[in-house]
Amino acid sequence: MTRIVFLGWLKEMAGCAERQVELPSLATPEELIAFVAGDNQSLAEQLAEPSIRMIINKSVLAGKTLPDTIEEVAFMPPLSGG
Amino acid sequence: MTRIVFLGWLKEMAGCAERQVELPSLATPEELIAFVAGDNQSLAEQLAEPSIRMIINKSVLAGKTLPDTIEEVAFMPPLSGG
Amino acid sequence: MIKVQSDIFDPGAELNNFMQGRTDMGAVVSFTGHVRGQNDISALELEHYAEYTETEIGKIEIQAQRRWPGIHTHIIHRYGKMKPGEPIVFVAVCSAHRQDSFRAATFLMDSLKTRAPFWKKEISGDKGVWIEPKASDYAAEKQWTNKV
Amino acid sequence: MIKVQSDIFDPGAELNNFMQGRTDMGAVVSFTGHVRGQNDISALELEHYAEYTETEIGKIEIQAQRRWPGIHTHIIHRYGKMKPGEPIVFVAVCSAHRQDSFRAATFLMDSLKTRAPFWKKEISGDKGVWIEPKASDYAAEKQWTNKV
Repeated sequence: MTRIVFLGWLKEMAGCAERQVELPSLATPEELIAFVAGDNQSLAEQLAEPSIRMIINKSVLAGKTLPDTIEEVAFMPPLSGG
Repeated sequence: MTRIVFLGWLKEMAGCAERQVELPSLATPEELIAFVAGDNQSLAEQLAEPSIRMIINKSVLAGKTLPDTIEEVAFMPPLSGG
Repeated sequence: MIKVQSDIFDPGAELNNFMQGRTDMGAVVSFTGHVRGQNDISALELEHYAEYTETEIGKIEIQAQRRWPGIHTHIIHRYGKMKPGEPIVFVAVCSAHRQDSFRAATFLMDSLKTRAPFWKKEISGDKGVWIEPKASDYAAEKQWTNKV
Repeated sequence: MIKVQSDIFDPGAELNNFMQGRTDMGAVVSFTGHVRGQNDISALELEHYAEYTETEIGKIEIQAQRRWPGIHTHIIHRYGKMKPGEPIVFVAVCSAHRQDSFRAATFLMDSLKTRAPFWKKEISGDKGVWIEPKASDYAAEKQWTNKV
């Protein structure tokens, strides 16, 4: 099972802060986004925005290659801490 | 009477932190230094150094004109506070 | 040291504890960010990305220590709900001389603002508004990547 | 507020008192200078020019408040004899945003170093050595006169 995490205002758009899913075999970040968003078209568009960072297994995804094992995927909108 | 104040290491060179004197009629800062230093030639030279500031009546002396009434003269070596 | 916590903290006590027993450090700079009681905001809510937060703040701290060798640092960042006036974030840096302390503390805050995974929501009554990051924060952080 | 005193003070308590009851100020920066216990120095002795000191520090404070409108400032400077680890000088600045607080606190310290009438003597055993101001302090202060 993979933990999907929506951070900041993304959780309101996704309807939940996190959920557990069984990921199918996926080749690219785009396929991962499409699977996570499902029927939610506006969420799919939002997650594909360049300002939204994808964190896989607690590391920022560099490049277009997904790791073999995906335990956790988090979607981060622009930060506003401090 | 006029209060003469020697600050920082100048007081060790002058032999006192301050003293009261009766100033004669003086026209310039140079005359004031000469009077204050008296026989102490090394003090006279030191007080004339550009790095030593002369504060008259708690104001930095600007220019070459002494005020009419001199209640206090302080000699300040370069500062090292903070 | 890094602390990520929901509990309130005491900036003065943190500053004193940080310097307790040190006699080799001549200069300490602290920064505290407080919730501003502007408009009719009743609270600020900060969300973060749990374990990832410490990792990211840790990277920022190590960068500061490499850039200004010999400094010591202390960072606290809260999450959860906070009322106006309460402290949100605390950074302290001590070193032998003041320039390093000032510069490192500024660097830490500029970096936390743009790189620590926190999201702020302003609560007014029963409504919440997510805060967008400011362009000035990105500009502040960017200056450090341009300088050696 | 400006305090020139021989008594020791508590930096953490000063920081907390300074922010007590303020809910409009989002960012506070503090600086504390401590006596460094280097070499075999047993104490530091600071001499100053009594009433003139407050006047000069007051001018520095007003310059900071003109340059960064809306800031509040708090300055403490001690004179007399102090042991390693003890605080010598404390500066706190609060404002709505962090950039003004950091810059004004740096300005205050750079200015105090070169313009407040203090003279330092390091005491080792029964010998005292007067400290010369550093070229880096003049350079730090000079940058502020070159910038608008």
